[in-house]
Amino acid sequence: MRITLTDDQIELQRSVRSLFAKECPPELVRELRADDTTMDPQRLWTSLADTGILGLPFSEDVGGQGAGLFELGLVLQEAGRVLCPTIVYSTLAFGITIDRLGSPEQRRRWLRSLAAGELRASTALWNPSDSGDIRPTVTARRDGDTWHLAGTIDFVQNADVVDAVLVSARTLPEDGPERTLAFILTPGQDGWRSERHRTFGRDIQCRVHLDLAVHADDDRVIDLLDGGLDESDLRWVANAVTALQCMEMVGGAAAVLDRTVDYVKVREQFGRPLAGFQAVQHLVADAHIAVAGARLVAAQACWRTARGELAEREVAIAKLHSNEAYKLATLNAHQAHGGMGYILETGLHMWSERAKTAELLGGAWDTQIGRLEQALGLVGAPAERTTP
Amino acid sequence: MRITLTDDQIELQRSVRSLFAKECPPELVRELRADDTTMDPQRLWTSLADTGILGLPFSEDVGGQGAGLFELGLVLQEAGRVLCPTIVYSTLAFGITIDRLGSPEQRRRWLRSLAAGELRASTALWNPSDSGDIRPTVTARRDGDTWHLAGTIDFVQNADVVDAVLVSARTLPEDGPERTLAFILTPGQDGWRSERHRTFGRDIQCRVHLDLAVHADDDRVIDLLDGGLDESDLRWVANAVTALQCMEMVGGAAAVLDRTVDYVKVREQFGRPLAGFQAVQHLVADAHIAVAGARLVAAQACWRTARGELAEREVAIAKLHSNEAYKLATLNAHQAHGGMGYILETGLHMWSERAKTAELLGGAWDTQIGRLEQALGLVGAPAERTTP
Amino acid sequence: MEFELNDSQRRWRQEVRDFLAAQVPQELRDELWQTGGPDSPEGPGPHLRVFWKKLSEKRWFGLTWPKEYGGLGRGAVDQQILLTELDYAGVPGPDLTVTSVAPMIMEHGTPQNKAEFLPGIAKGEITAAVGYSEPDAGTDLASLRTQAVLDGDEWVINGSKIWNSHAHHTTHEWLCVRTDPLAPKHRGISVIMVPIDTPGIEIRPLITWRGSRTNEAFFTDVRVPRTHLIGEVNKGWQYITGALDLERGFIVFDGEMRREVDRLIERCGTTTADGVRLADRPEVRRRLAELDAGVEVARLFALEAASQVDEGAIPTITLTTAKIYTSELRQKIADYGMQIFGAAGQLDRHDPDAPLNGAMEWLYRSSARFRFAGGTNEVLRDVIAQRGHGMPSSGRRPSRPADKTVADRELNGANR
Amino acid sequence: MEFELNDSQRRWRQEVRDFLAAQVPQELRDELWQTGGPDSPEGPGPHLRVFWKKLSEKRWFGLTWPKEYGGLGRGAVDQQILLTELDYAGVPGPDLTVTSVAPMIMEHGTPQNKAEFLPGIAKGEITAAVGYSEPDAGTDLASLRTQAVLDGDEWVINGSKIWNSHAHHTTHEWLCVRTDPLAPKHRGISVIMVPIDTPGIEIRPLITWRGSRTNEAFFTDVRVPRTHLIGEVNKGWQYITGALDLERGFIVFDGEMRREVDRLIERCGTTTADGVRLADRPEVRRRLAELDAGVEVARLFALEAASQVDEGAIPTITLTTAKIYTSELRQKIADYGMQIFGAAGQLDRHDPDAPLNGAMEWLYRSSARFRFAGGTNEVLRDVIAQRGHGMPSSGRRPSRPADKTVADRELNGANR
Repeated sequence: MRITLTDDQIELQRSVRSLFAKECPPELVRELRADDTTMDPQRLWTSLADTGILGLPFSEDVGGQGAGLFELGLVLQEAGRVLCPTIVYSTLAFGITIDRLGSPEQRRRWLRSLAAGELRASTALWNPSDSGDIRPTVTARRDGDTWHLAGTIDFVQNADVVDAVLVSARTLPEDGPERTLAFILTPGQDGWRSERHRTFGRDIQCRVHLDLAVHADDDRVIDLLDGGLDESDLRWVANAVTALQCMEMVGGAAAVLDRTVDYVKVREQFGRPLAGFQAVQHLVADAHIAVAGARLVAAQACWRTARGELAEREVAIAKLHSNEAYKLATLNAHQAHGGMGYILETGLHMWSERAKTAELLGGAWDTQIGRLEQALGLVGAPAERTTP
Repeated sequence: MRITLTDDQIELQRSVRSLFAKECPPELVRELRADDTTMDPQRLWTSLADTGILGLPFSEDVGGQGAGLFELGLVLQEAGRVLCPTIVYSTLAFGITIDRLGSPEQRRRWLRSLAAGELRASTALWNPSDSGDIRPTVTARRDGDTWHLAGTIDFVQNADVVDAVLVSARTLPEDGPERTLAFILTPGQDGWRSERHRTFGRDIQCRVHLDLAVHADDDRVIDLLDGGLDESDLRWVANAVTALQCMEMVGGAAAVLDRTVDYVKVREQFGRPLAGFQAVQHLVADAHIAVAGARLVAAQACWRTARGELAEREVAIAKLHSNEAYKLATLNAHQAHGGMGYILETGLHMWSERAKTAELLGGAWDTQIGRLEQALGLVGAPAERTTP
Repeated sequence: MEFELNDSQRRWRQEVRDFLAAQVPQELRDELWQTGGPDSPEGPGPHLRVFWKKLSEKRWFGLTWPKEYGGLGRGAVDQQILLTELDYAGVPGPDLTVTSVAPMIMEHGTPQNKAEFLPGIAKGEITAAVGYSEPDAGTDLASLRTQAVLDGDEWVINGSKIWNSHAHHTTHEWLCVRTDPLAPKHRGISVIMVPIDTPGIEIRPLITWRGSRTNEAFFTDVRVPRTHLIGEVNKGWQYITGALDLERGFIVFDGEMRREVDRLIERCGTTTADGVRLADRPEVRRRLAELDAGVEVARLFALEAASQVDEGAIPTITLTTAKIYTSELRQKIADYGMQIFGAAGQLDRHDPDAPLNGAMEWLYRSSARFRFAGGTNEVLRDVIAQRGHGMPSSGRRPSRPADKTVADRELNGANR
Repeated sequence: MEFELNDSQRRWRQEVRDFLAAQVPQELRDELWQTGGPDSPEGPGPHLRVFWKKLSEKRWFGLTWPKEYGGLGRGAVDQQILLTELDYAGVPGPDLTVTSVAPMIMEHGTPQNKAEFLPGIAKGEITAAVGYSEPDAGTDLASLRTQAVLDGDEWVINGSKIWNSHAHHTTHEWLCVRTDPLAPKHRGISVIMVPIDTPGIEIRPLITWRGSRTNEAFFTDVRVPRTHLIGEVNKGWQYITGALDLERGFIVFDGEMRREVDRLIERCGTTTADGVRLADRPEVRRRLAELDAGVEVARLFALEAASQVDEGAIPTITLTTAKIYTSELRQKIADYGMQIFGAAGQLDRHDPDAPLNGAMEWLYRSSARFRFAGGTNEVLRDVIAQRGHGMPSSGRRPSRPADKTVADRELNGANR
């Protein structure tokens, strides 16, 4: 037990911070939020590939760096600070899933191109409002050599700008024991139809309709055990990705806090810097306390899932506190900035929206509390649960 | 609609405030908290009778003043400021119940002696943890000319020091249609056994065991309609008394706030009065905001029940906010007082305990929220309610 | 003390409701929802202008004005009823010109000020953008630097203003200027009514998070007749601090919050997610009940303040308390309102799937402003402590004697 | 970064648990529950003294002390494990004499100080009450007025102290005194170890809300040998401000809170009210989950601080953050813990019906103290802003340069 970073981890953090500062400046983020963008930050992408970050957690035989998911978490914390486009996260989530569930061939094929920066991807493996809910909304029917998929998946990140989307689906009774499989689909293939949502945070989230004509050949089927995917594997993936999301959120929150401190030190009111007012100091301190706590629980969740643990309780706690800390940091920032933080020009709203979006995706307060109640054994018979 | 006090109401408030300042000083309150007291503040009692306060809400033909329950609420707000002994409240609750449910003879007999200061009394008509729950825990069996009562009632205020306790009971099937009656019992009568609880707030609350030998003759039976008490009458009594309790709580909260302000103006730290620190000002302001809101909803609940309305929603809101405001005022007071508020010598803890006791009696947060959910029609089938 | 509308008030509320039912057509609603209201970048739309014309024809703009100024002489509770109904209906009613500028002119203006501006304001033909804040001053209004110098019969104005909302569509600026640079900072301020089309004024847009437009305004050698100065020279600070109390009253209405909570309750009672009615989730029920109770407190704060005004008092502490309370409540409603719908909570009004037409995400964006605008909640907490409880100034501004009388009366709920 | 105990740490925890299982008999538990612990008006009871003797025989009082002073030289995480287990078990372990006084002597004391006091402290034979606060100073320690004047080879002490906890049963006073009345207030302070039985000391009780005893202490011409002054004269302020950081660490343990939340969870899982298991009430479940999550944060704060110490840092900001967080969490646990049981929540330990033996009402009374003791949470929020984020002093005390390096390292979770 030692809850401090190692020298290597600190070095990683520093180098990644300067990479993001250079390759993902606020102007890029603002530009990518414009309507009808493809969200393809080409230069950033190239340097993430060149520096090995896209392949960071994957083993060296598939082109990765062989570092752990915890190291990736440290990277995403930095990514969160600069509001890195979500396509980086969705692509890495795809990679993490393939790494855990794919066959050796699949791992080689997909992870290698991912690490090389040649693949953008996304996943649809859990309820977007509750990452603890991994029930597929798509059905898969076997037809000769291929699988036909039908159903709707909603809030799929970057679905219309990526090369591949990993979708889980439930097989039908006529195809043997019902089981969950995952499929690597190519957006735009026959039977794929998607609409882009209009979201608060101006990121890309799509509703995707799959009709029976969507098919996937066997090399696109993820079926590690050759009898359906194990529920705990899918849960682990959902939890690991949620823990990484928490790291991202904590990074964003810390950046907002820093920005607020910088602002109040220079902004004067009543003849002295805002930073000299006790009430302003307490706005900062309250955000600090929340962020400091969230940072610890997020790091713990990330560290435990990186070790392969399901860490159900720790992930729920991490998301719970990351949600609140990021939100509080942005709301207190608005309060300290006043009008100057409320006009679009100064860009604070981009963090505020990201905080709220990140809260909703994966599950807000009630959802995490429900997961935690279950993890604590507080929930009796399942019939008494009113949330799924 | 005019949410300001009339001249008469202001005058009443002022005169009652000075009466309580004189007759219920902190030394009396402290003395009455000692163990084994009878809680009988004789001098206070006499002046409450002499000034007509004990008979304030009752009509003149039974020796009262004919003022409304809202005026009584204003009085209890002042009583709350000085931590008036609870025997005043429990006696008035008895009177209010008799006034609403008693026969003309009963009203004359009991209210007259109450107004004259000759009667101390209490009631046991609802669940002490939830004043919205009026289901009796005692059964009544008819035996010849009398009723025999059996059961346990808990947290009966002042039960072992009063002259009469009004208890509701449910009749048995063999005595005709099941109905709720109320009985005026004399503590210590045959079959009555009581134990005093050891409470946080050092007031008198008892568990009372009634066995079959407890009986009440017909003049002691409250049965306004001669076919059992109407549920809405009992509910009204519970709500009216709860609204009055909220007035008391708001008074206590305001007194704590005043006391805190007085203290921080004279106490110096770092070379200036505590009152000059913005953080201390905000402790005061936060309590002010909570108390100001609670005062309004308490007054509304009291005003509406005084008009005879059940005011279920308004009473739940009043208790909800009074609970929190009183508690916050005391906790912020402790914070502003530091060690000086934490030693028993300075007496702040007497308000802190009263705040918490008052929160629990009648129902804390969850209970009031549950009532409010029901009042708002948010609750579907009753089966879905997990609290009674 | 009375917590129920009396017969006359009830009739009045009904009259307002009937008017709104008749005069708020779907086109107006659509226009408001598309543009975001009168402070949208485009300014008030044609349907809103028609609606305002009808309001002014009713003389409801001047509802509480004395009859001598063309008003109806009604009380503050009646005004509260009108404003709450408008707020609930989601249509903008009288703006600061009517509720803040005009009363100041009535109280402090010269006869010529009154004759020149009041009739036009009553008809909705004169509207003013309020020019108080400056880029370097913010909440500290008294530090303003925009200067007006008398040159013959004209004031010559130079300087700039920020958060100058509505200036892109009003007819005038209600401008705070420094007229005596040598006096202590509160003593050298005056108010001048400046026609917006006077040469030398430049208005630049600032777009806010909620999509509205506010402005920076630049004044270069702007010349206005000497008579446009309101009341007496160098008395502006005392005029506008009185007005700020009133202005604060204009952002505590519970109408919008009441509507949004009502809509959430209704929606959760009818919408199911995963086979369960949202209102059957205990955590959703709980929060809705909490929010409902909060809105009830907000309602009573507003009515208490109005009652106090009708008793002849200036309800500074009540309004200050209410402003803090309601601005924080509004944020809670929006914050949780978005959460109820899960991932769908982030959809904005342009997405056909947006729950409640995106009302919650819009409320979330708009609610951040209420906590700092109209006096930051931090400064207003100081006001409660200092003016309400006689606590000393912490050195931020000249200490003022504690107004203990006001505080006592308000704390008792007795204000007469 | 490692979030799991390593093998050695796990063995250590087991050793502590085994020790506690063997050495905390029911009589000790009863004694503690009846008296309220070592700061009860009667002082530590006989069973507690026996237990402490055993602790000192294990040399666990000096767990983290260097071996040269009779310690075991273990790390801060090991100490954290010990203290948390003690806290969870509800038995008082090493007090401030061991955790704060002794380290100061080791770091700053003269050879004679060390020889004279450290062995006795390690054995539990020397205990000290900490005399910092004075009646007119409170949180503002540096304003202390108790004076020590050198007269030959003796210090002559006059003055008084307040919140002088434990002085009714300790052997010494660890006394902050002014030794140079002419120096700036932080520069004229020294620390003297005063045997409590020196003539001229009077200890008067102050009973607190939680039932404990603290004291006022009066010093009239109290004479102690010159050599009892710790370290160098007039350097006391720098010694004790270092110690306050450490002291703050001693009230952030999550052991007690963890135990109380565990007990609530267990109790709510087995108790029914009105036919419904308490844990089946969704609102109860929700709050227990919230509290559980809070205690987890508290646990990690404490372990982070300990890890930072093991890396050679003084974790000021982490401990300050943790102190605020845990003191507020503790109050929430008690507040809601009482509510769960309805009217029965108000029953105290002397009532046989009291749920959890009255633990929640006791926690409620005791928790109020944690928010203001050890630095009020308001002052500590200033510390986070000023020392953690380099914000300026608001004039309360001499501004210090922002320790930006410390802050950066801590904010990153990297402290080496």
